[in-house]
Amino acid sequence: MRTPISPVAVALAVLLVLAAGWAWPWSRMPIITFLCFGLAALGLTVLMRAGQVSFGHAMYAAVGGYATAFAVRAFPGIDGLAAAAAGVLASLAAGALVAAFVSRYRGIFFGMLNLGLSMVLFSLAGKLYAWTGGTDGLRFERPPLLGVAMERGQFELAMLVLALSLAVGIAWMVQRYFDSCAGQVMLAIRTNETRLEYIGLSARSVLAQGYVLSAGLVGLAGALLALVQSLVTPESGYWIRSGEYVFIAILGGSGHAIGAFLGAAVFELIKLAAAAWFTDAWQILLGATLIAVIFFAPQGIVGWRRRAPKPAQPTPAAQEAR
Amino acid sequence: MKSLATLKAWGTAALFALATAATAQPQPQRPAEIKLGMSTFMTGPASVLGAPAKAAADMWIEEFNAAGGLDGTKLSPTWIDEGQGADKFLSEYRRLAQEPGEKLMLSAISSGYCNALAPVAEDLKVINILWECSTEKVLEERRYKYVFRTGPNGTMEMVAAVLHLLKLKPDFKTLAVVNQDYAWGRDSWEIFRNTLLALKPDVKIVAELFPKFGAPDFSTEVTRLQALRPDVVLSTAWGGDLDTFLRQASQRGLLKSSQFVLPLADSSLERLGDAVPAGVIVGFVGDGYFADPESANDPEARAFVQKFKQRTGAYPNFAVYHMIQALKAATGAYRQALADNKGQWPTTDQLAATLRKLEYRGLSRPIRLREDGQALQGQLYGVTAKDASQPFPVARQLLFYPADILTPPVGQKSAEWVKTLKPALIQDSRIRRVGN
Amino acid sequence: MDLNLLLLATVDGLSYAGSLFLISLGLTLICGVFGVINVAHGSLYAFGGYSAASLLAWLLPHTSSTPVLVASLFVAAAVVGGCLGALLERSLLRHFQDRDPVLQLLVTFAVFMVLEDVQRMVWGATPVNAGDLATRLGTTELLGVTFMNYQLLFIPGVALVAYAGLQLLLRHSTAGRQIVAVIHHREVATALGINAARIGTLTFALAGALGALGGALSVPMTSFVPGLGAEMIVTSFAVIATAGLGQVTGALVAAVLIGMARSLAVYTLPELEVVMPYLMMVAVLLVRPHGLFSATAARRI
Amino acid sequence: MSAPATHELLRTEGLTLRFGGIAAADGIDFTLARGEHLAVIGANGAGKTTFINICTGYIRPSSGRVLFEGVDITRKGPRQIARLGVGRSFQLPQLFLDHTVRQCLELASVSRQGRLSRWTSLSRAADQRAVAEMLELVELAAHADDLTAVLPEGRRKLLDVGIALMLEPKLVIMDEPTSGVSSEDKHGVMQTLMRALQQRRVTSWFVEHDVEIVRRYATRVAAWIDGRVAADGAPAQVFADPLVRREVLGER
Repeated sequence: MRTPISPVAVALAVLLVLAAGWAWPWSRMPIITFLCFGLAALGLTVLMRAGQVSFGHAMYAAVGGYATAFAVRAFPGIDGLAAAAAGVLASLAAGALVAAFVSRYRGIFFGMLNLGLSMVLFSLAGKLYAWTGGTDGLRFERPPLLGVAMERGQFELAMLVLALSLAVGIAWMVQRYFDSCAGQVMLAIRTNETRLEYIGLSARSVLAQGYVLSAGLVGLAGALLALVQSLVTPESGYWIRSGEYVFIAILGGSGHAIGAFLGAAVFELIKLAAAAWFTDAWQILLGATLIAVIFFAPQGIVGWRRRAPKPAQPTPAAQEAR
Repeated sequence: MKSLATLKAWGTAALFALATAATAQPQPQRPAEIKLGMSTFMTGPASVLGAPAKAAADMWIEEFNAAGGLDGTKLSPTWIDEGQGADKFLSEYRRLAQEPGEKLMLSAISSGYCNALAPVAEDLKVINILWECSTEKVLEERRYKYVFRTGPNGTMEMVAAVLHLLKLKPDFKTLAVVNQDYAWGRDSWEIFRNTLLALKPDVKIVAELFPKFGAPDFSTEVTRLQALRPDVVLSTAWGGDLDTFLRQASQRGLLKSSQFVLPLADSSLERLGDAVPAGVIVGFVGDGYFADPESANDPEARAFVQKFKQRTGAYPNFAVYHMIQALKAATGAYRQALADNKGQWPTTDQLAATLRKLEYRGLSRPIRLREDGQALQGQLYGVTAKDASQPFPVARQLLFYPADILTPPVGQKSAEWVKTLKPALIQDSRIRRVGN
Repeated sequence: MDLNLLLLATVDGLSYAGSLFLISLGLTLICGVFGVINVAHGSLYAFGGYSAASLLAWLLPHTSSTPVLVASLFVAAAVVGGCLGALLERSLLRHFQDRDPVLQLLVTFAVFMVLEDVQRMVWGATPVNAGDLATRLGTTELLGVTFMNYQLLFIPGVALVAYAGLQLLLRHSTAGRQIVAVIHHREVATALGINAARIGTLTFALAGALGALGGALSVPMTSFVPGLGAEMIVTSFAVIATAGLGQVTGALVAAVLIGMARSLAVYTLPELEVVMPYLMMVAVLLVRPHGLFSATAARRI
Repeated sequence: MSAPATHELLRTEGLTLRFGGIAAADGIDFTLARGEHLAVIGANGAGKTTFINICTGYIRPSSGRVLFEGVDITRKGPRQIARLGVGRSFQLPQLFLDHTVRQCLELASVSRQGRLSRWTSLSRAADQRAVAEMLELVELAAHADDLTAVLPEGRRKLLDVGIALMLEPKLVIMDEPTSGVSSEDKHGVMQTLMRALQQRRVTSWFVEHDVEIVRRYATRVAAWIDGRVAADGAPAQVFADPLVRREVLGER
C-alpha cells in the first residue's frame, strides 16, 4: 500500500515537463492545463478516499477563477500570485461554508447536493451579465508575476514553473495528509462510519476538513487556469467539468497523491490526440477509456488497496443508494 | 512498480511531444503551404451557422488549391470546434497559433471568444481574422496590430436595422427585445437601443428578455410577449435559438400581432419554411444574399451558390458569405503583399500592413478594410414575402445601406457615436433600393 | 404581479412540468430499482426526439392524418428508447451491477459522452424539430393569450396518463409487482426467486422508452441540437432529487413545483429562471436530506 | 448533579421504545454494578440489541432515561457515550475493512489521545506500546498486519472487542460475542475476551444464547422477554425460573 514513489522518477518527470515547455511554446498550455486538472482531481481524490464523490466540485474551480478575476480587475497592478491566493482563499471559504452541511450527506445524496449547488453557481455566473460577464466569462489584463510584467511567452513559461512546483509540493503534502491520522480516518469513513462513532471519532468533522481541503485544491486549479488564460468562464463550473475531474480521479486511482496527476496526464493526452486526429469523436474516445478503466482497473493507475474479498458488511454508500 | 507507471506515463508524454516536434522545420523563403487555423461551431446549437461555413471553406480551399493556390503555395486548414467550451477552445487555439511555419488564423464565431482570443493573437504576433463574430467592442476597446475583421460589425448591422424599421414602420409606440444572453445579445441590444432612442425618442421599451444561449424552449417568453402586446419585437438571436423562438412565436400567432425585426434571420428562413409569415423585417449581416437581384448576373456568385446548394442541400447563409470574404481577403492580401514585395515572401508585419488598407470582394459588393482592422461592408435589409419559387419566404423591398453611414469614424466608440445620430439619417440619399 | 399573469404563469409552468415529468419518470424508475442515476438517460431523451423527428419527416409525404403522426411519436419513442435502454442494461450496466453505485453512475456518464458523439454523427448539428405537428393540434385563447393545445393540453395529458399507466403497471401486473418488490427489498426479492436480471432489462427498456418519449413529445416544440441532452438530464436530476430518488409520485409533484417556480421567475425575477430547479433541489435537500417523499431506515447493527 | 457514591455503574429508568404498536423496550428499570459480568439472554426479537442500541446512544428512547455513573446519557450520541467510557462490540463485528488489524487499534489509540493530526502518520502518532499490548491481550499479534477483511470470524470478534478496549472503557457491552463462531472456537474466543476484560478490570455485559457459556462466564443473568426484564439474578436462580425455562430456553 505504501510503495514509495521513486524520487528519481518524479525528478525525471519534472525535468521532462520543463524541457518540453521550454522547447515547444505550444506545449505550455496543455501542460499547465494537465497540472491544474491534476490538482483539481487530487481534490476529488481526497473525498474519494472517504468513499464520497462530488458531482459539483468544479464549482470551486469557478469560485477560485472568478475570485482571481475580480481581484485583478478590482486592484489593477496586483501581483498574479496575490490574485491566485485570493482565489484559493475564496474557494476555501466557500468550501468551509458548504462543508458545514454537506458533511452530513453520503453517497448519491452527497454527490447530488454538490451537483445542485454547482448548478446554482453555474447558472448565476452565466446569468448575472453585469458582474460575471455572462456566458462569455470574465476577461482581465495579464497581471505581473512576482512584480515582473512579462510577455506572454515568458508568462506562460513562468506559470508552468509555478504550476509544476505547486503540483509537486502539494502532492507531497497531500500524501502526508493521506498517511496522517485524519487521512486514515477518512479511509475508515469509507468502510465503517458506525464504528468510527463508537470509538469516539466524528466522521462528520473529519470529512468536513477533507472537504475544505478538496475545495481548496480545486479552487487553486481554477485560479491558476484563470490566471494563465486571463479569462474565467461559467463552463469552468459546469457539471460536465465536475464529471471530468471525477473521471481523472478514478482514472488515476486514490491510492497515492501521484495518481491524480497520472490520470490527468492520460486524460490530457487523450484530449490532445483526439483534437489532433479525430475531432468529431473525442468524447467517444474519453467515454470508452472511462468504461474500460472502470471495468478492468476500478482501482485506477495506482490501485489503492491490496486485493481483498468483497466486504462482508454492506458499505454505508451501498446502503444509501437503496 | 509505481515509479514504473510514472515513467511510462511520462514516456508517452515525451514521445507525443517529439512526434509533434518532428514536423517543425525552419520557415522557408516561400513556404510549401500556409497553415490556416480556423475555428467554427461544429457542435452545440451554434453549429447551425458553423457547419455550413466549414463546408463552404473546405469547398473554396479545395478549388483554390486545385487552381494552383498562391502560385504554388497551398492552403491547409486545421479546424477548432468552438462548441467544446471557452478554455478547451483557447488552448487549442494557442496550440495552432504557436505551431511553427507560415500560418494565419481565421477565428471565431462567438463574440465571447473573439474578445478572448484577440489579445492572444496580438501577443503571439500571428494574424487573426475575426471572420464571423460581430461585437464591435473587440476592435474599439483596443487597437490591434494583427487582428482584423473582414465582415461587418454589430454597429453597422444594428444601425441599419433601426433605419429599416423606421423606414417601414415610422410610428410605433412600444418595443420588446428577446436576445441571447451573451456578449452579442447584450452588445447588439445596447447599440440598437441607443440608436433607436436617438432617432425616435418616444419609443417605450416594454420588456428586455435574455433567454440563455441555446435555450430549448421559449414558450414562457412568448406568453409574456403576448401578455404585453408590443408593437415591435426585436431579436438578434441566431441559429438553433432563433429557429425555436420563431417557431413557437409563429405557432401562437405572435409574428402576426407584432412586427418582428430579425437582423440575423437569414440563416433561419430556409429551415423554418412557412413558419415565418410575410412582412417580417430580416437582415443579412452584410449584403450577401443568394437571391440578391444585383448578384444574380455575377457568374462567380451564381456558380458558388449552385455548387454549394448541391454540395450541402442548402443555400449559403451569412456565415458562408463571411467565410468566403475572409478567405478572399487573406489570399488577396498575400497576393497584394507579394506584388508590393516584388515576389519576395512577405513578413507577418508586411502582410498586416497590406491588410490594413486592403480592398477585396467576397461574393457580394466590394469591401474595404480600414486602419483599425474593421471592414466596411454595406448592409442589406428586406421584408419577408411568399414566393412560388421557394418553399420558404424570400426577402423583398430590399434596401442597401452603405457602411460609411452606419459606422463611427476610426477611434470613436459606437456606443457614444450612435447617440449623436439625427433623424435625418433615415432619409439619407445614399440608402438605395435593390432590385425592382 | 396581477392575477392574470399568475394564471398565465401557472399554465406555462404546468406544460413545462409535463415534459419535465416525462423525462424524470424513467430516471427515477431506474434509480428506484438499481439505486443508479443513469446519466445516459439524457441521450435517450435526445435520441427519442431526433428519431421521432426523422420518422415524422419520412411519414409526412405519405400521410397527413394527425393521429398517425402523433402515434408515430410514441412508436419512435417506444422502439428507439426501449431498444437503447435494454441494450444499455444488457451490454454494459449488467456487468457493473455489484460495483459501487457511484462507479455505475460514472459508467452511464461515459455512455452519455459516447452517445453525444454518436448522435451528432447520425443527426448532425443542425437543429431538428417537427414544429408543424404542434400547429396541427390548433390553439386555445386564454386571457387574450394564444396557447398551443399541444403544449397546453396534450403534453400534460400524456404526462398524467403516463403516471397513471405506470402506477397501474406497477400495482397490477406481475412484472410491475416484481419491480416494486425489487425497489423495496432487493435482497428479499431476489431471495424470493424474482429474476432480477429480467426485471433489470425490463426496467431499463421501460425507462428508456419513457425518456425517449419525453424527447419525442418535445421535438414539436423545441429545436433539438447537440448538448440539449446534457441540460435536460441535469434538470431532471433536480426533479428526482427533490422528489426523493425512486419516488414516482414524488417526481410528479417535484416536476410541478419546479415548473411553477421557473415560470413564476420569468415574470418576477427573470434572472433567476434558470437557477430555479437547482435552488429548489438544494433547498429541499437541506430540509429533507433524502428528498420530499422518502424515508430512510437507520443502518442495522 | 454528581454521581451517587454507590457501586452502581449504569442505570436505566422506565426506558421505553415503541414503533407503532409494538414495544421494543417496555419501561425497563435496570441497574448494572461495577465489576459485574452480566449475561443477557432472551429469544430473538426480545429487544436485547435494541436495549444496547439505546444505552449506547444509537437509538433515542420514546421515554425514560439512561444514567452512566450518574450522568444522564439518554440524549447523547455513540461518540460522547464512548468517550464517557462505554465500549461496545457488535453481533456483526464492525471493523475498518481497508485497514489492517494493527491500524484498527492505532485508530482507536489516536482517538483515545483525543486529537487527530493531519500531518503525523497514524503509525507514529499512535501509542505503539498500548497497541502491542492489546494485540497480545486479544491474541491477534500473529494477524497484526492482515487486512481485517480477510480475518476469520472468531478473530474479527476478538478485534471488535479489542478496538473497544483501546479506549480504556469502564464498561464493555458485547452483542453476541460468540455468534457466528464455530462451536469449537466459541469457548476459546470467550475465554480470551473474559481474560482481557478481567485483566483490564472492565465491567461487561454480553448478549449470549449459549447457556453453557453463560453459566461459565456470567456473574449475573438477565432474561429478556418482549422488551421487558423477565428475570434477573444469579445464573442458577434465573435458569431455575419456570418462565425463563419456558419462554427463553424453550423447554416443555
